[in-house]
Amino acid sequence: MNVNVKTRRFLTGVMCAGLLAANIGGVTLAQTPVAGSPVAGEAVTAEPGQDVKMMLLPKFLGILPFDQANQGAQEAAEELGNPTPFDFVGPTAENSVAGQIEFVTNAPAGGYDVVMLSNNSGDQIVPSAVAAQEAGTRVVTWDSPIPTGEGESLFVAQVDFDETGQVMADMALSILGEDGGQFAILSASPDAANQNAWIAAMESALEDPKYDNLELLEIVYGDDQSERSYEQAQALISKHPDMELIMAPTSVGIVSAAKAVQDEGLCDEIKVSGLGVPAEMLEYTQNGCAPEFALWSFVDLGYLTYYVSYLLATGAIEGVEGETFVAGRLGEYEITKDPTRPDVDALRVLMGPFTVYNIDNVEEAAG
Amino acid sequence: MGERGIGCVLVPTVLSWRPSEINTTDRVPTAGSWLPGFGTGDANGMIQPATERRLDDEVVATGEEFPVLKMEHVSKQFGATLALDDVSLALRRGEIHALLGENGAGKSTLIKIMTGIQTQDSGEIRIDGKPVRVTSSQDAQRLGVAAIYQEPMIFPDLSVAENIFIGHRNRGKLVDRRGMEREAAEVLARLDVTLDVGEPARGLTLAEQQTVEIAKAISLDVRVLIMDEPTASLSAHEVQQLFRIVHTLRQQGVAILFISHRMEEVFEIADRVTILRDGRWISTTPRAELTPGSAIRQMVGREVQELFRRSRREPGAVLLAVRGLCREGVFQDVSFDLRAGEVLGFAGLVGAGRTDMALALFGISPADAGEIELEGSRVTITNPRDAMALGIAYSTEDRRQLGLVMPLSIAANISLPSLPRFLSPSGMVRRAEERDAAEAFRERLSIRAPSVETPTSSLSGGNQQKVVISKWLETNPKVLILDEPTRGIDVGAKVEVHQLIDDLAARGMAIILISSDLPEVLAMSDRVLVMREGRQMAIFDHHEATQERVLSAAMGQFGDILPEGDGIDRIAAAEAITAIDRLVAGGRLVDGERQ
Amino acid sequence: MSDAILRRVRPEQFREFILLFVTVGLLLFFASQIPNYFDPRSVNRLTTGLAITLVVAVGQVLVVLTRNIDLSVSSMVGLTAYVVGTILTRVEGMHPLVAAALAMAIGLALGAINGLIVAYGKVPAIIATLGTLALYRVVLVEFSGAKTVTTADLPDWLNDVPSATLASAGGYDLRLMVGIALLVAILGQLTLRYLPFGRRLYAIGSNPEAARTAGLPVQRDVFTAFALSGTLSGLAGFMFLVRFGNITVTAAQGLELQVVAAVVVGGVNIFGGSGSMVGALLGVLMIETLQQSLLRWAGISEFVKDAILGLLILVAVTADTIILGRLREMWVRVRRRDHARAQVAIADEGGVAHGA
Amino acid sequence: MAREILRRLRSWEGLLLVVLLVILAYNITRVPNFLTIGNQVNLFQLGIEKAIVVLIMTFVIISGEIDLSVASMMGLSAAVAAAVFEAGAPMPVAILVALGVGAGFGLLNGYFVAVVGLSSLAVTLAGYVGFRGLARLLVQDRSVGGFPEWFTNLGQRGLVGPLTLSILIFAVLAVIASVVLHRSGLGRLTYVIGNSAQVARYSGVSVARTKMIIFTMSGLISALAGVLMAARLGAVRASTAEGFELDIITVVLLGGVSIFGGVGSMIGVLLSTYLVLNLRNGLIIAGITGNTQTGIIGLLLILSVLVPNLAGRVQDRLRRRQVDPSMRAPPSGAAEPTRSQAAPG
Repeated sequence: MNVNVKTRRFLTGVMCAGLLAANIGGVTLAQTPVAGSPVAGEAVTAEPGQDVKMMLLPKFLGILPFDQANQGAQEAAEELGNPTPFDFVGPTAENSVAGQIEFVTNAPAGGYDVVMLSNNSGDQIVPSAVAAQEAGTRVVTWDSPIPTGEGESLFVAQVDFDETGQVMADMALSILGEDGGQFAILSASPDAANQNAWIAAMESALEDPKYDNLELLEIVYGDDQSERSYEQAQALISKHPDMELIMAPTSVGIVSAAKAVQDEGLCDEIKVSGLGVPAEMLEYTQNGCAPEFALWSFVDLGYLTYYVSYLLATGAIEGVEGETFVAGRLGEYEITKDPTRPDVDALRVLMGPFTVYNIDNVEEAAG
Repeated sequence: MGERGIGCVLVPTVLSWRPSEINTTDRVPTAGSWLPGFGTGDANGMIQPATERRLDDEVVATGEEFPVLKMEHVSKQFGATLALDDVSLALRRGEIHALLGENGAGKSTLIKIMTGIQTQDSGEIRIDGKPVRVTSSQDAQRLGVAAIYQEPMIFPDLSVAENIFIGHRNRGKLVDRRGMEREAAEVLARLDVTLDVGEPARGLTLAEQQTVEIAKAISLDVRVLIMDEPTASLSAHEVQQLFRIVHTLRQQGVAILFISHRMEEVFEIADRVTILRDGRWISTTPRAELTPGSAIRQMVGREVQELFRRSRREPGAVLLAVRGLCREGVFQDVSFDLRAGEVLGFAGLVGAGRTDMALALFGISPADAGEIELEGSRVTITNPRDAMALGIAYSTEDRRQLGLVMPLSIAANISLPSLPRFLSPSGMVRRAEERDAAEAFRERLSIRAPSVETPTSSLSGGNQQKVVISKWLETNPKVLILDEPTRGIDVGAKVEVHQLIDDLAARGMAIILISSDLPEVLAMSDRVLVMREGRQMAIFDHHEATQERVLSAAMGQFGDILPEGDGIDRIAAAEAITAIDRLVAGGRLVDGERQ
Repeated sequence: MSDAILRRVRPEQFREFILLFVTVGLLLFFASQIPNYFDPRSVNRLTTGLAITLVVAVGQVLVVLTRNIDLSVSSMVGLTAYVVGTILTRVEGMHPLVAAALAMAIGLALGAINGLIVAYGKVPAIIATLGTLALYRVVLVEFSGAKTVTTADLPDWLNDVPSATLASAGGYDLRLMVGIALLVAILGQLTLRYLPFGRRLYAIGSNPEAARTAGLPVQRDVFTAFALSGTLSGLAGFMFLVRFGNITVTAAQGLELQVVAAVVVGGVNIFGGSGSMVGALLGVLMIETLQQSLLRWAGISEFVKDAILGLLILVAVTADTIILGRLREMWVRVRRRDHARAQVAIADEGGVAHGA
Repeated sequence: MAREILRRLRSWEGLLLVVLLVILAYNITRVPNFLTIGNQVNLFQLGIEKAIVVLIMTFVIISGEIDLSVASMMGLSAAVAAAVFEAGAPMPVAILVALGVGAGFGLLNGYFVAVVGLSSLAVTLAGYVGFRGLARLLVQDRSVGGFPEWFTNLGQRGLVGPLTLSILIFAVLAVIASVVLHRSGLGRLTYVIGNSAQVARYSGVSVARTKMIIFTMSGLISALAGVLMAARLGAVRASTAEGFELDIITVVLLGGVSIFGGVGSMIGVLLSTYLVLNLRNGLIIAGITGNTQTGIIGLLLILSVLVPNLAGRVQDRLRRRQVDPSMRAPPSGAAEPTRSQAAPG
């Protein structure tokens, strides 16, 4: 599955909205590199064939987005001809936090040069990440960063987190219309850093008078489990008779919510939106339960993360602000300060962009 | 709430009957008369040799010359111990065959091999002359061999009827509850027993559970019924009921292998007696040719006194005074004095409230009314620690479930009730002291074990009992309550326990002896308190206490014959007792009951 | 409670009433807190919600009765749901009944492994199923290759099943899934009551040693109980697939504790020998009511709910135990008295006969 | 002497030792710097809180009960410490409050089990849900950090050489727990109650008091482990230590402690702790994913009982004799336990 092309094609509208919102939110997106656009300075290119031992460590194994990231990383690995295949490992879902810490702590002993981490442990990973760095193992985060940036070489951001909030607010507006209406958020777990950040960004975006008619009822958590999310969605339906939208910024939550609404036969009254994988959402977009949702390409994210990590481990880049490099088919990127973590000294590479999927493009994206 | 239970508030109809209030003719019983079957002989017993002959003749006539079950040269080894050494045994149709032997003589192993729980190392089992392999309970069941044990193998959550029929195959695809209950009632009727067949077995008394087990065996068309100490937990009355059933079975042609430590029972019921010692066959003799003395000699391999005779002496001051003790719905209005150096026997049917009474004194299930005075001062006992602090100890009737922590060592078990005394200030167990204390008891009570570190699970019943008593002696009690101290232990150990009781009493300890072994109560006690249906029926001085009187009191005939009222008419009482004695003299009381 | 009643019925038989009483109490409480609590839609959702747990609980009761426990149910549900889901996405036009049968066959195989290890390998059930809880989940993760099963890939009929209704009255539906679950519970109860196998399960849990000496096929029965628990978990897996459609590797995780909790609350003795499907049904009803109602209780924060759930479980179990304890005490008292009277009556009878 | 060694080896602990040596050998050959102090410290560090709770769980299970609430208690105590600290109290006070909460709720568990007479499975299941809920209530969806440096250093940096405070606490507690379990009155009573609470009661032992002590300690030690975890991770979330209870119970059972109570030794439990830590360490370094690790430990759990059972049966069949009774059987017999279990209460 390759969402890449479409990603580009449906970029424009979203980006405009994103830029607008980001400016309103007081965050400048000046550094945001648009994929493929030239960046000042001499972009570093990777020298293939070098031996780097790498670990791709998602939050846990067994859900589609992380598997797509794995595919992307595989693709990059083949391009770069690294003789040592990387390890795609992860903790069990219920032991995610402690398990990730175990993997990071033991990475130097395992001889890993880089750990590519989708952090699920918040700041609790810091001590082990710092120790790993001290022992010579680089820690590159993707998908979800270390909040304080400590122990993190840099963060490969899929999209700008503030932008995510904006996109969610816009989708809500577009579904509920100008008259607005009530909606609720179905998140992953209360500890999920990404979701919390996105929801916070959405809440601040909602402060704009444009969204005055949108009323956020409450935030509930489905723990990224289908059954729990489904039941939460059902409970929302029971609790709020006038609710018109469930916003689920999680790929598990959004399908479960869509299924719950569909099973209740309420697709006409209640819509579902959020972040979802097109392949999983196809049916609901087509039958009108989930007219609009958004996502970025996890394949690309994996691909880019692998490139960055490879470059870092081989010493081609040092991982400092202002460095630019070429990431294979995705083109050039620049390492910048992370504006979404303004209080700390953290670096990021922003992949972007967002794709908003609807009836027009979802089928193609689902492949 | 409907009617209140037999509360302590109800009018006490119990006769507080102290020995001093009755003037009876002295009836010192002879040893023979306490032991049913010993002195009375066949004439009074139920065994009719004629019947036996006839059965045997029938067997011969039909050409079935083989015994139902024959074990030939069976040996079995556990580790280094030879549990059975070349033992042969034959069970005939319609025969009650007693198996005697001390604990460790190999009786249990023999039974386990017969019922397929274990397999012999060498030797052969023949059924109807044909060699068979019995490697599982199912094999045994198929061959018509069943066993019932001292502790009934009952399913407490199933109904009586289901307990009887659970092992049956081919009872149809569905459980026919009504049919099953009807048949269960029929089977029980064959045993002349009525039980509520729909009731869960949990609520049954031990005796009733045993009956259910027998019914289970019969329902399977059993040809060989092994009874392993079935009477150990039964009261005298219940034993007689059981024997009646056994006789019925015998008449139906079942071969019965009967095991008991109670010599008098064996001599009452058995046709032939086989004696084992140290895993070896010693003898098989028709009962008529054997005397209790020679049987015991063969079992033990030396001379042993059959029943201990106490040294009588004057008891000391009143140590424990109990007045009007009650526990609602369990027992009521129990009053007695217990003197230092005195053995007070508690007699009664199982379930008469004797153990409950003891549990109240020990604080396990405290009394809810009445007074307890210890050495003249009034005390309250609400839990075992209260009782222990006052110097009251209770040695339980159920040593396996309540008396011992089986996997722990002898030393650890002995120190358990007095553990605080064996702790160092930092809370550590002082092992050396613990061992020394246990060692002292091992010598004093001759507990036969390799060391005090031996787990109690590997001890024989008698030695386990000694450990239980030791653990209470270690607390230095003033009052020692012994509940069924000799149940299920062999002759030698029993005498040792009796010796110990006498010894302790001689040193001034006050002892309450609860026992369903009537001869034992009568022999050991200075006075006998009889309970029935939770009420105290009488207290007899030891010279007044005859088997008949105690039994009558226990079964309620005093209540019927004696005039009621507060002031007991001594003459009437004396007459009543004479009347009972006369009744009893005509035949054995309990036998007469159903005839 | 009058003595007359106590003579007829055992306290254990009251147990179901007590549970029902406590559950009704909870329902009334939530009804006072949650608007439209008893309206048809809410009720339909709640009943549909307990179907899966109930099916698994029925299997669990069979196992627990034999003094064992099956902790691997959640992994069996998840694995079956995933495998059947995957097969359905690849095989066109599979009949729903065939798919359900397949799910049960997979469950049966997994349950049989548990049964073999416990009954024939003599491994304590808690150790064996704690092990397979992990192992089956690993199989799922390995098998899945990190893919998810999604509704989109599944045949259309699957999507219609959750809302399929057997009967309806005034908006209150008897959904197909609930019907299946109730049927399973009824069959379970009938098995326990009328099949020799069912009675043997009680016997084995009641007194394992006696069961062996009585020549009952203990090993085979324990094996069968585990196999049935697996089969029902397989069925539940199929229902899980149908209901949630989207199956990830974490599917049904944590279900085992919920089921054990329901069974324990439902009065099935965790040490075997006693309990009924009715109790399990009420246990499931209570636990699910608690959970589902808390989700719908608008008055409280999302963050307080687990704390309240814990408290309510404790309250419910305590209430149940205390009420039952009281009843049992009264029962024992009445029985003892009756028993003593009966004994005396027998003795008296004998005495009179003798005297005559 | 040789016979004694042989007998020991045939015991449960001996079996664990053999398995442990195999794993060690494998790790040493596969992982170059496995035996370095750094790696050994790491190996303990990662599971140290579980290892600490394992010590008290051994008491709980030997006494015939179970405590499912330990992991939730770890989370709660961490959350309490964080919340109190956040509210402005000094860290030592926050720690004391957290420990107090642990002991208090442990006592509550004990009260409901020992005095009210509920099954510990039900009570601690309520605690499992409820304590986590309280943690959630305190920390909500946040991650509370910013603890004083001395506190996080205690959890992360070596205090004596490379050994962290947690490791030292574990070492000290392991010694104490061994001595208490095998030498003290409390330990004796733990075995007695686990074997038969009835015998204990009929011997004048206060069963309720002993159980309450054990549950209170379980709460306290779990709370301590929670605080140590907060120090090690430097931040607290409501999900801290989620799911640890099964790992902890698994280690205890693998250590030869019978789930039915009354049987087990601290040596066995310590061996199994070290064994599991090693196994996880080796698997992680070998790049084995989390699910597979758990699966392997699950398999080990089953095999550790199954293999001796089967071997015993084969041996039996070969010898046609009963097994030497001195050879202690591993915990077995849940399918058909020979010992009747007295339900608590």
